[in-house]
Amino acid sequence: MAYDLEFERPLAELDKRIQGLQRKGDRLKADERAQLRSLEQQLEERTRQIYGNLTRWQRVQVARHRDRPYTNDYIKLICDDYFEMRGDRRYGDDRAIQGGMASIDGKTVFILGHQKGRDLKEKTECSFGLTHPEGCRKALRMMREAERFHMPVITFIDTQGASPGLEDEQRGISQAIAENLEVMPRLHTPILSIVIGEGGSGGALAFGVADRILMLENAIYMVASPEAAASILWRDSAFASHAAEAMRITAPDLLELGLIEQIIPEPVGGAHRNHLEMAETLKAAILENLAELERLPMDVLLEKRYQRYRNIGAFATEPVKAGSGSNR
Amino acid sequence: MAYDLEFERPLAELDKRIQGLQRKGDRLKADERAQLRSLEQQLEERTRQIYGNLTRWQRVQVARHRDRPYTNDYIKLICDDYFEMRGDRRYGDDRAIQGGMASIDGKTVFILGHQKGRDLKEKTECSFGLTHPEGCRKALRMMREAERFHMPVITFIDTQGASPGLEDEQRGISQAIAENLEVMPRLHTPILSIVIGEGGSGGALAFGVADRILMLENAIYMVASPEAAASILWRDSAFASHAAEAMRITAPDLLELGLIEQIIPEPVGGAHRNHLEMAETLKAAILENLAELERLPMDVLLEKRYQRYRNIGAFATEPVKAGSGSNR
Amino acid sequence: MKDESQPALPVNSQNGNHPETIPSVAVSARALPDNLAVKCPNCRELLVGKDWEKNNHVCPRCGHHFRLSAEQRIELLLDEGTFEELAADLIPTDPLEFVSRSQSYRAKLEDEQAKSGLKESVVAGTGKIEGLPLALAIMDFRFIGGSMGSVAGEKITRAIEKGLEDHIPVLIVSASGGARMQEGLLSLMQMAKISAALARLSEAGVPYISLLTDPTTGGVMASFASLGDVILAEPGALIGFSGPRVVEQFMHQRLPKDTNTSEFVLAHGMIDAIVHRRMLRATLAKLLRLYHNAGRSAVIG
Amino acid sequence: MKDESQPALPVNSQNGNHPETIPSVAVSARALPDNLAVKCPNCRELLVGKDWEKNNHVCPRCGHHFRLSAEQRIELLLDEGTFEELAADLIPTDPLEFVSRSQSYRAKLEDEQAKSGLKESVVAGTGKIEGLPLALAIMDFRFIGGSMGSVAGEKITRAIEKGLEDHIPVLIVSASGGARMQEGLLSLMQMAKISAALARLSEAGVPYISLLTDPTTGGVMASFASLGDVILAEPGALIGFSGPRVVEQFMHQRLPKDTNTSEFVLAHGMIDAIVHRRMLRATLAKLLRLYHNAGRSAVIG
Ligand SMILES: [Zn+2]
Ligand SMILES: [Zn+2]
Repeated sequence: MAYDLEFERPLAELDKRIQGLQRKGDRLKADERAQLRSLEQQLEERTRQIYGNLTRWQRVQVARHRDRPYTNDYIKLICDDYFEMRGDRRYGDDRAIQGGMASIDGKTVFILGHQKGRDLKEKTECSFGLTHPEGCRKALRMMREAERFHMPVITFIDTQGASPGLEDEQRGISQAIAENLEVMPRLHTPILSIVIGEGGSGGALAFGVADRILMLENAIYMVASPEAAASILWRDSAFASHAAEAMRITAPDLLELGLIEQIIPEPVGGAHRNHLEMAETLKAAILENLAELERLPMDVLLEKRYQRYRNIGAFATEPVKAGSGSNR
Repeated sequence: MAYDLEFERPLAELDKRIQGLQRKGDRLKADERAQLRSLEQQLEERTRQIYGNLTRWQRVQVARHRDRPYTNDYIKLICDDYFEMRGDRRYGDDRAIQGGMASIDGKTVFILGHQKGRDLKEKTECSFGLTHPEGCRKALRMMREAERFHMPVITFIDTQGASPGLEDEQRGISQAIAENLEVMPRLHTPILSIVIGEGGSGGALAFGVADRILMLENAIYMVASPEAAASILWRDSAFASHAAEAMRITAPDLLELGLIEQIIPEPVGGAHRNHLEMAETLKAAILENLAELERLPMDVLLEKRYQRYRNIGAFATEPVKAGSGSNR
Repeated sequence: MKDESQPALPVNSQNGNHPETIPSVAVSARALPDNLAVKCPNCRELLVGKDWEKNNHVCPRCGHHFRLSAEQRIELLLDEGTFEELAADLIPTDPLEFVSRSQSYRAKLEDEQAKSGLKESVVAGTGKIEGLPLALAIMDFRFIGGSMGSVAGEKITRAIEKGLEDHIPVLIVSASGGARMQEGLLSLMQMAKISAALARLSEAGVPYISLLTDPTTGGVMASFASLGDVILAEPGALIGFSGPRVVEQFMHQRLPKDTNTSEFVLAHGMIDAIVHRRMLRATLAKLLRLYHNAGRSAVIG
Repeated sequence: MKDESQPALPVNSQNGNHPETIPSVAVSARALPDNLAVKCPNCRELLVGKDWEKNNHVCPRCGHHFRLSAEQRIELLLDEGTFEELAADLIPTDPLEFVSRSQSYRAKLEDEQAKSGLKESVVAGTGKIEGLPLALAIMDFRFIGGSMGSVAGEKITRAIEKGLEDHIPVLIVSASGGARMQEGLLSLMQMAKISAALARLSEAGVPYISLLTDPTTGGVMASFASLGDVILAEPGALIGFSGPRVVEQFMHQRLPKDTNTSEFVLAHGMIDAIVHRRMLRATLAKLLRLYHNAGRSAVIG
């Protein structure tokens, strides 16, 4: 796996030298061997250092890395049994959203999320993870099933947003997102959402009304993609990096703002460097959080979920002029 | 309004003579005036006699009469206030099914039904009353609204069946009908269905799972249209009249079979002869039945509705050979 | 096909044909003599009867899934010896005293019973798959095209009620052309009756798996067959509301080749999966396990 | 349009233009001087200001519905003198300390407040229509394009809570380009917060009427605006998830002329009715009456 992001250039150079030495194999001299060890140490240290100090815009690039694990990768690595459920029973089977019933450590859950697709064929099939109305409705169907059978719902969020095509408008992408937002707060089963890559706008939120929201260390979550925000704010998407900084889109930002519950650490150099290690950390976090959520009586769970959202918002109050209105 | 059905020929002749005399107006002689009165009496008697002895196939023709009142006619004549609700919030607004919130005698209900359409333009717009998946889903949305606000649901059934087009298959006409059949038995509000014309197959049943089913005197209700049944049974739709007889599709048949609760009498010569009188009779029947249904506690209502369907079926039992199975 | 033996079943589909073989044997549950051959209606391959049977009545060349009898289906899916029949004593009557142009309904019933060895188009009961219990109802297309009358409706309802009582998952295997004309509106109302029972099952949190096999059409598809928590289909089955013939005839539409097949309904979001017969038992076992291991043990088993 | 004043609002739509008139007057709630004229952006007709006002700011020639301020909307809809404001003391802050390339968010807020005479993009309160009480929230497009930040979200939520407490119907009049970028994810989460409150309202059997006016797009359309028990729209309003510009730019699709209008969403089954502004008050009154007269009096009023 190459180091192909711009800020990884120092790592790429170290990696090149390491590979040069490794290619010698058995012919490696003693001092070269020492040098290799030293370079490998340097690479790990530099990786740790660089990845420990990413700017927000760099995190956007990591979150979008083409080798980053996707929903289906995690399902494969985390679940011991899986039955994919397809279709919204109304119009189609949106491959941008995939999921089904799965067994994690012997316990059945519903697990679903955005699938961006890795190669061009899969990307096209999955609409690059941009959900259509059918994807929202398929997810809703699964959530209702989960509720019926007292299975927790786990959603993986990884999208730039909902699909903005003409056909999406025709089939009610707004309505589909809105319906999820109305049903999820009252779903009588625990919901755990994890932003595994990009969380973008309504296309993310429609899968992210949860009891707890976790984010992978380098994941981002935002009201609009940095490009879209820059375009809206300054009529120029070239200012995306600026928008990324201004909008506070990283996991630490959002933890600080109280909008997420937990950050899940990634392997050194990002989730894409080690899918298996990432999946194991993620699995542990899922199990721990689910165990805590399942201890709560249903009415407490629902009340806490409601209050979680009810209390979001930052505003001040100022005295109202006499007679101009009443306060709550 | 002409007498244009085949079995109405004697009436048409009487009517023609009556009209001939009426055209004379003031120029009518005394004996002609007496003749006119006699002819009018004869017409009414003959009408009463013919309409009192309709064969099943003749009733099919009356139920399909082009001047027969449709859902929207009744809504106009029965309701003192009406707000039409449109759309399934998923794909479209099926004009084959129309309805909304309405006030009957000051009380709010949801009222909806098939609209066949009178002229060609309206017929086309309404798909001749053949519901698309969107029509079922629109109705379901209204029924859920009715449940939420404790309003009774009144459905008017008047269709040859659900629409059998390719697009209907693509958007899940089967699924749409099935979903109504699953939701209606558990809908927490009274449901009253009235077959006002033709009740055909799944396209009718999807709007007819009710606490009580009433039928207008000349309405028909059947598992498949006589033409379709003949085609299925004898590979020839020309035997439709035969199928109509064999399948027992009239209101008296179905009352006898215990499949409907009540027959609503039509004006002399059929509902199409006097929309206003028909609407008044219908309104009275609706109010009376609703009042009775609303007196029941919800759990009793739902249990009775369940048992209403649970007990449908005619079968015998015979001793089972030893060891070949267990009985209930 | 000129008699009353067919329900509302579309013909002329690529899957709607019976295999060309000795008729009363190929569609029965009895084993074939060693030397008999069956012709695949899809690829025209001549299949050796014994091999064809061992291959679960699937054509090894093109994968065509032949229809199974209820008995064969039970053998394919359930743990051996676990099937216990329910409501086996129910027999059809002629509630409408159906006046037919040809054979009377009573005579027809007797004929079909003799030919198929079945009393009706549905077999209901309980059984186990990989040790996990379930209630089930299986439609048998041999009996008047798997059509739904009062007895079929009652048996399916009893299977659902059994699932509800014992809190065990319910499986319905559909194979039907729809409602049975000879029982008139009683027949249509079975769709409402079964769906109402399923609504109770669903409210009680008991899973329902619907398996669609060739063919599943008409009122069956427009009711319980479409209401599964999970809906599976065998490959290449004819599945739809109207048959292609009806659509082409009444709507004057020409249909693409795969209209109203398993693949069509999957593509249009109506079912969860197409499962090859070879994998069917394993898939059902997986589903039963997943439901069985639900958090608050909604399902006892 | 080159500053930060616009939210996620699509431009270039036939309805997205401000009327060509003296800007600060035409969009304010204050009465026009007798001799002023306004040009209809749709049909280019020159309208006499006073006539235009009497006609509820609708072009008498082509029916174009001009945007209304929250104050004008209240005057149009409510019984005179019945409006009581809720949560009037809430004012926006700058929770992200938003680092902007141009004007700071704080400065922008001050500017917009001065220009519009509003503290935020939403006015909430209670009132009556033909004597029947309701809780309501009205978005005002003049304030940063009606964009949703924390204050807008909070005010709308309080209106819903008021409806829930007093068991009176809730009306939300939308006019918004969507979420406000400068409050980042806090802004997106307002959609979830409002929708959750609406879910409680719905469970309690209290009616919610959503009125869509020009423009209703983005996160607003994809949440509460689409959740009405009844959804009404004014004619010719821009309504949709993405603006036409986004669709054409990102999806490389050319759009038919009426895409994402009131007429479009009605045709696609997303709303119940398009109501001319002249009939709006009467229609709302009818709906309130119908809800009020529900059988078991779910609604007290
Ligand atoms: Zn073959
Ligand atoms: Zn104009």
